Amino acid sequence: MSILEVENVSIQFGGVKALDDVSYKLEKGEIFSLIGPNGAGKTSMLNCISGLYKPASGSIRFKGQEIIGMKPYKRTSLGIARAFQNIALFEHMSVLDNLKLGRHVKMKAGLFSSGLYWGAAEKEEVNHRHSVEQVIEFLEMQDIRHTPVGTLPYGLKKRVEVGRALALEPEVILLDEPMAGMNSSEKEDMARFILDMHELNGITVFLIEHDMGVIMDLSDKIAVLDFGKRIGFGTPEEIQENPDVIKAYLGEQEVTT
Amino acid sequence: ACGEDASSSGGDAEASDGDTVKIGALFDITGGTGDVGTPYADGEKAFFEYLNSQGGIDGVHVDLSGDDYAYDMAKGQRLYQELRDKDKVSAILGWGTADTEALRQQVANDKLPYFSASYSENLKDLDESPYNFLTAATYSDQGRAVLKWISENHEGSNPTLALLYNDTAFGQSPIEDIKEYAAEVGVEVVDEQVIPVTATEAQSQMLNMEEKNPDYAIIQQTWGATATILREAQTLGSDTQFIGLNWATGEGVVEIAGDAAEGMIGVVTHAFPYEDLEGLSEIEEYLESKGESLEDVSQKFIQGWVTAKIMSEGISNAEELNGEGIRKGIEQIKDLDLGGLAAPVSFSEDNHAGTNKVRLAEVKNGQFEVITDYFSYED
Amino acid sequence: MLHVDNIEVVYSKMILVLKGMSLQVPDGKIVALLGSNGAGKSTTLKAISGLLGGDGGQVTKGKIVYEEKDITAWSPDKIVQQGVFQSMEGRRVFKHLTVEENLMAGAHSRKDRRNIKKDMERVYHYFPKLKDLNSRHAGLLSGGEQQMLAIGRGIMAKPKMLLLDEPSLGIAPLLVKEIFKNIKQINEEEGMSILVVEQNANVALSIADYGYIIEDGRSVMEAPVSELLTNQEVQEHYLGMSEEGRKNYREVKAYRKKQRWI
Amino acid sequence: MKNPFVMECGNYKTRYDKDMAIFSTKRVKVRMLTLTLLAFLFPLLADSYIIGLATLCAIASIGAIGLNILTGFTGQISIGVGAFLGVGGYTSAILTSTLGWSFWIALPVAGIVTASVGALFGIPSLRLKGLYLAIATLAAQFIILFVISRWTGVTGGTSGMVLQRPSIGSFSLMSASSYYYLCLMILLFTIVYSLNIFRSRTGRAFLAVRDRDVAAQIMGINLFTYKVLSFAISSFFVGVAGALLAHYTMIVSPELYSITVSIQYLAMILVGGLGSILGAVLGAIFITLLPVGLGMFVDQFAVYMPDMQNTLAAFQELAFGAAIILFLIFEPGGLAHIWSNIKNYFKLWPFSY
Amino acid sequence: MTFFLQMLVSGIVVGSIYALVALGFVLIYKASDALNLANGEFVLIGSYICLTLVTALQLPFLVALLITLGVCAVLGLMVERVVLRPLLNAPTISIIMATIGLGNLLAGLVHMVWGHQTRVYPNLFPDTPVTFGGVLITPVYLWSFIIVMLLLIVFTVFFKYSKMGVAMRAVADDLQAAASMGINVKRVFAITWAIACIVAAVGGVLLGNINGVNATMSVIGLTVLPVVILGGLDSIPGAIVGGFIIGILQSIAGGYLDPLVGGGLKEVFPFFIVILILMFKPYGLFGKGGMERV
Ligand SMILES: Nc1ncnc2c1ncn2[C@@H]1O[C@H](COP(=O)(O)OP(=O)(O)OP(=O)(O)O)[C@@H](O)[C@H]1O
Ligand SMILES: Nc1ncnc2c1ncn2[C@@H]1O[C@H](COP(=O)(O)OP(=O)(O)OP(=O)(O)O)[C@@H](O)[C@H]1O
Ligand SMILES: CC(C)C[C@H](N)C(=O)O
Ligand SMILES: [Mg+2]
Ligand SMILES: [Mg+2]
Repeated sequence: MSILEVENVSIQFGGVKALDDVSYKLEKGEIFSLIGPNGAGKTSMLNCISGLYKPASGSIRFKGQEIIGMKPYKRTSLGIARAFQNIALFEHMSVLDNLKLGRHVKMKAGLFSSGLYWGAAEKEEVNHRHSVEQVIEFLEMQDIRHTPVGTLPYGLKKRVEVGRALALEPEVILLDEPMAGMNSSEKEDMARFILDMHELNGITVFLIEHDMGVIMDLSDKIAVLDFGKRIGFGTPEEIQENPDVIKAYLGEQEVTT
Repeated sequence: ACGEDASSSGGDAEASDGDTVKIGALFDITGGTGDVGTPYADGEKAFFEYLNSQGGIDGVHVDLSGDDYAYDMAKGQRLYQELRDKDKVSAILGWGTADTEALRQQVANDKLPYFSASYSENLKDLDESPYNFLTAATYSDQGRAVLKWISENHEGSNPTLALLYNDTAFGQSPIEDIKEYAAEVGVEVVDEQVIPVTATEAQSQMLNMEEKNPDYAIIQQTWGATATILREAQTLGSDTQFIGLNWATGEGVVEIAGDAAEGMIGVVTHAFPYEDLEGLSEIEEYLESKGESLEDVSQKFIQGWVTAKIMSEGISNAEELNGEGIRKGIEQIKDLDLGGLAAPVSFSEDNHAGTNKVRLAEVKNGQFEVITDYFSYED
Repeated sequence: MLHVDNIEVVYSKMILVLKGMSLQVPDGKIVALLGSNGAGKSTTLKAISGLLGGDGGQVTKGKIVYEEKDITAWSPDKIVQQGVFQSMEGRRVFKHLTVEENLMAGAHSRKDRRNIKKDMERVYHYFPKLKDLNSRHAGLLSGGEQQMLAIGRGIMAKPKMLLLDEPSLGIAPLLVKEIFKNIKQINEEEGMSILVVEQNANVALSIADYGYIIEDGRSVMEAPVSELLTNQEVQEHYLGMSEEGRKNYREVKAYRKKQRWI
Repeated sequence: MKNPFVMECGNYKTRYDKDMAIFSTKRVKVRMLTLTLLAFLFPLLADSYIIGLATLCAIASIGAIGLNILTGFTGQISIGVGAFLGVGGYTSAILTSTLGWSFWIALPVAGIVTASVGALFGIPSLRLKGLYLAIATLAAQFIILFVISRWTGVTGGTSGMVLQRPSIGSFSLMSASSYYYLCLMILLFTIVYSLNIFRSRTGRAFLAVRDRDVAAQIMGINLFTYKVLSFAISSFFVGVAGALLAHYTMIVSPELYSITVSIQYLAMILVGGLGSILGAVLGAIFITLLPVGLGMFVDQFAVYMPDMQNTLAAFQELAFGAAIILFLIFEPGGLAHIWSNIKNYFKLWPFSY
Repeated sequence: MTFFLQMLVSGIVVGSIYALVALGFVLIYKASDALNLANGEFVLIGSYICLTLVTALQLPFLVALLITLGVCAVLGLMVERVVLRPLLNAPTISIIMATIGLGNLLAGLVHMVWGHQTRVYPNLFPDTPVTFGGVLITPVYLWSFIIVMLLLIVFTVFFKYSKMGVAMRAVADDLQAAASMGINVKRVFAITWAIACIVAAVGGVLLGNINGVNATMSVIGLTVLPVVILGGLDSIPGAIVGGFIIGILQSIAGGYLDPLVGGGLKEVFPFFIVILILMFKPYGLFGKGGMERV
């Protein structure tokens, strides 16, 4: 069964059709990419999935369950994690706390046990610290564990952003331009991280990127949006051949400068 | 001293040896009622300064330590503690209704006689406030006196009355009593309006009152709000006779309200400096020593002066110069003649309300002119 | 001509970030500044524009000279008046202002107010999308649209020297090329000098005359673009090429340990 | 995924444990213990006036911590603390004086009632942000006081109600120091509770809501629950402080809970340091004692310039304002920051420069 | 019917004073995203200065008014320079707190300089009320209505079309980015505070003419908060419309509801309204917020 099914989703903002009857499916364990020109509606799509926007029509199903109308925080506990395009970290907190927040739904302590701390809450903190440290190691952020995120350079913030989503140990991770602002060797690292999380943990990856090299190399499936409409869907090879896509997005030249 | 019992600290006042007695004071200088609070405080301070310059009370020097509490109860509480625990005073001159009523339990515990500028009827209650004294007619008695005057002087049938007050302990204090007494003397209370102390407009309230068109309206406010009321009434062309209780009365109202104040009647508990009274001479003497004259002070100054004077009388009667001694001293005061500055006061063990007599004055040509002699509703 | 001379920058009075950074932008040239995350590129640009104050940073050593004037401790507005304008990293559009008002804000320091309308049309010509959105609040635009707007403000300012901090960030590939083509055109037609920080080294170097590589707060390499393009390290780190040409991201097996050239 | 700690298997519990302790080093622990001990011992040496002030400081600290939880940590500015203190005070007054309950039950109930009222007024926080919410809490301030002064049958209206000091068995906490100890104990509990909250899940969620609420949602945080929760906990402590204050002054009256009080509490957490528990305590002490200090200072002058007394009274207000401004300008991090600077200085000492 | 009309008109005229004071809040908010809680004290000081000029120095009213506005502009500049500029990069709440401190400071200053007595303006506006179809209005109120309308037009145009207006809003939005546009952030702040002080002074002079000047006048700063919020913190038309709405509703509440609950509702009623309206329009009637997206 497809893990995420998007069917005929539409949304519009004062005349602008950000999404226009868009449908596609994500299979479990694949790397799925959504591409398209600026303002095509990619981020809006993610917003619909994570519940920040409510589509005017259509249906979004996660593992067969309709999630439209479900509150954003509920969707997270289903196992949908997200890294934002415009970095949305908790600037005054350390990297560690940001990652721990990524695991919020996995933890339990409430008002009383948190306040009493010694006992359940402490044990929980320690256990989860362990998982968080794995993410830190995985993304090579050991040096900055205790650094307040606000002072990090752009590229590292992006990494923390991805790390925070990973910390959830999600089933689907939504990555909105995770490589923006990285040079090519940093992109290679990030590509590696994405492949690893996908291969080692079987996470389904939903990727938005403007770097065609990355997209074509990593993706199993690609959907292309233009003016809110789906203008292409298929494997990287199919997409590269699709004349509509070439016209709207890729351009005539070879895609991999 | 660990575990020292707060209630015993009043006893510390015994420390005051023969030549000084410490009096504490809570003033309102910068708070919401600072307009009347400042001259009142000045009057109290002036009296003690004068007294000390005349050799004190039978040689006992009075040390007044007072501070501004800005009409803020919490600050008042703190200041009271400071006066009690740090300055170790033996008696206190207070100010507002809310704070005085709030403190009375503690005051009783600490056995500190307390003269407030609040003439709230509640303070008459000896069970609740055994250490509070009222140096002028209570707000309720003032209201009753006014009602009596109305019922005696009203021409035509069934006088009607409105009550204009604010939503503080001070404002509310006499309202129930006035309504009760009004029923007794056959004055119909047709309207009540709440107008905040700081109001700069009271249009809807006055319009509402006008709908009822009462013959009289009693104002329990300070100067500012009273002036607001008078101005709005003037705009609306109201023909209601406004009668202010003591804090609504005074030179300030005329100054602020201008023409609008003409014809207003006020309850006068204390004399105006421009009256011709024997009691004014010592004030004049004091002021001259400062290079000032009676023209520089207002009725509220005299009110403070008189209050302090009554306190000094109590102290001079006291056998022991501590809180309890002074209380007994005050309770011995009988028909204290204040030279016309206020109605004579008497206290006793079972009466802490010095008087219930007031006069009335009317604004004529920009000045309050006294129109009655001292009288009370019981006369 | 802009001359950054051996500057040191410290944040929060204790974090030393630039450790003797130097660079030059000759009149009418395009200079590219490359470097990995956290190398200090944005810090360098902010130092030039006098914008460090807002981040609690300050230039503690060295100086920045523009057209013979030492502008090191100048306030940002004076620097803009000298004709040095920066399009900051992270878009930084005014969210509560409309697209058009944002562009007007970009033109704030311009003297020739008559030509503003014309330049506005030019921006709309480069970015037709913005024209459709001109009365929308900038905070609601998509990432790429905001980026276009940020660059648009730079055009509206009509500076003598334009500092661009990652202009291609989040812009679709076709448009990136377009943008850089336009930048080059403006540079050639109007002689505007440009200092551009880019992660997309390919496209940056395609229009630049000269390039700097900075690592860990200082410049570790500088050369004309033609040289940089043939340098093997640059190819590998910034252009994404191995000896056999472009690598496939899937094939990159091991993480690259961050390599520092000191 | 590589595990960084394979080699240290079984060992990491203690490591993380230590990394996350409230007081990270032994030195800090010793220092905190000393401070606590001092707080317990000083009434032996001080007179009742000082103890009285200390009691007020302790009570204010509890309230300020409460407010800081909401405003400093969760980022929801509240200008309604005054009224919430009132709710606590009145609840306890009604329970003990009217219904005759024991203080020891009334105190937590006052906290809970205030928490509920706080939560109620916290409901708009779901939709309101920033200053709009701040004004909504200001509305709470006025509405609550209006209700209190109108509900004469229960609250005694504008004339307020009278309360008694609590007692344990037949021992009444009438003395200055016994009541001080009560307040101190509750303060310590409040401190420990809040320190704990903010190093674990709930507190982190509060911080997340403050820093970026959209992202917090995506972390799986139910904004509504946590905002309301923050209002509730915060109000709980404020309510307890209100009840303690009421039993201390032995009176409640609407005029005790004016907007000025709300503003003073805001000043406490700002001067102390937003989002710092220690800061809230330091700020509470500072703001409580500042007028006292200014008063003493002015009294010194008044001796020489008796005619200036009125001016000096006004001067106190001016100086209060000036002190707050100077603080914000020269130490935006608040007292907590000064404190940590002093600490750092001594840490490096004698090698500090 | 005349009762209702009189209530309505009285609401409008009182509302115009609210609007004027609210305008001061909006100006500061637009440029610095903060609430100026010293606004009430600005009103007070303006009123006192003008009063001193007309009474002590016997200057003609118009001259005195102009000087007052000048002095207040300078005061605004000073306040910005001394208090707010050092806080340029501080969080909003610190700025708000600073304005609270400033309020205390100014109130203390006023007490020291002018004492505690209520002072009155000589009769500048005629006392006799004007009648409109049976409805009475005092001339002072009529004036404030006219002035408010003028200021509404002036400021709307200013913010929408002038370079400075756009700059102010840019500064409030993102200080650093605004600086990078070449906007002189300090100057923008200075000018804003000067204007806000001037507007406050106009309000103060009008208020003073209604019922004299006294330190308690500064509570208008608090009274008006619901107005600002109702209209939307950043909206000039909002401040004006909000002023009228609150004025009218308050007056009507005073007229029809107060008699039912025993009075006192008039003062809290605006807060009820505000909570109610905010539930539906979280940024007030005209306010813009939520321009943020992910
Ligand atoms: N406000 C700040 N306080 C402390 N350190 C800072 C601050 N801003 C930046 N830094 C540090 O300065 C260094 C350089 O940052 P800078 O933003 O200049 O990097 P960059 O080269 O632009 O990186 P990127 O490509 O990711 O944008 C980083 O290590 C960063 O952590
Ligand atoms: N909340 C909103 N209000 C108004 N317009 C919106 C809103 N969200 C999105 N839009 C508009 O919808 C369109 C799609 O935006 P979206 O952010 O989804 O684009 P995108 O494909 O992610 O673009 P980019 O690659 O630039 O990030 C844009 O034109 C944008 O301006
Ligand atoms: C002037 C007053 C309002 C103060 C007054 N003494 C009172 O009873 O509160
Ligand atoms: Mg996007
Ligand atoms: Mg950068």
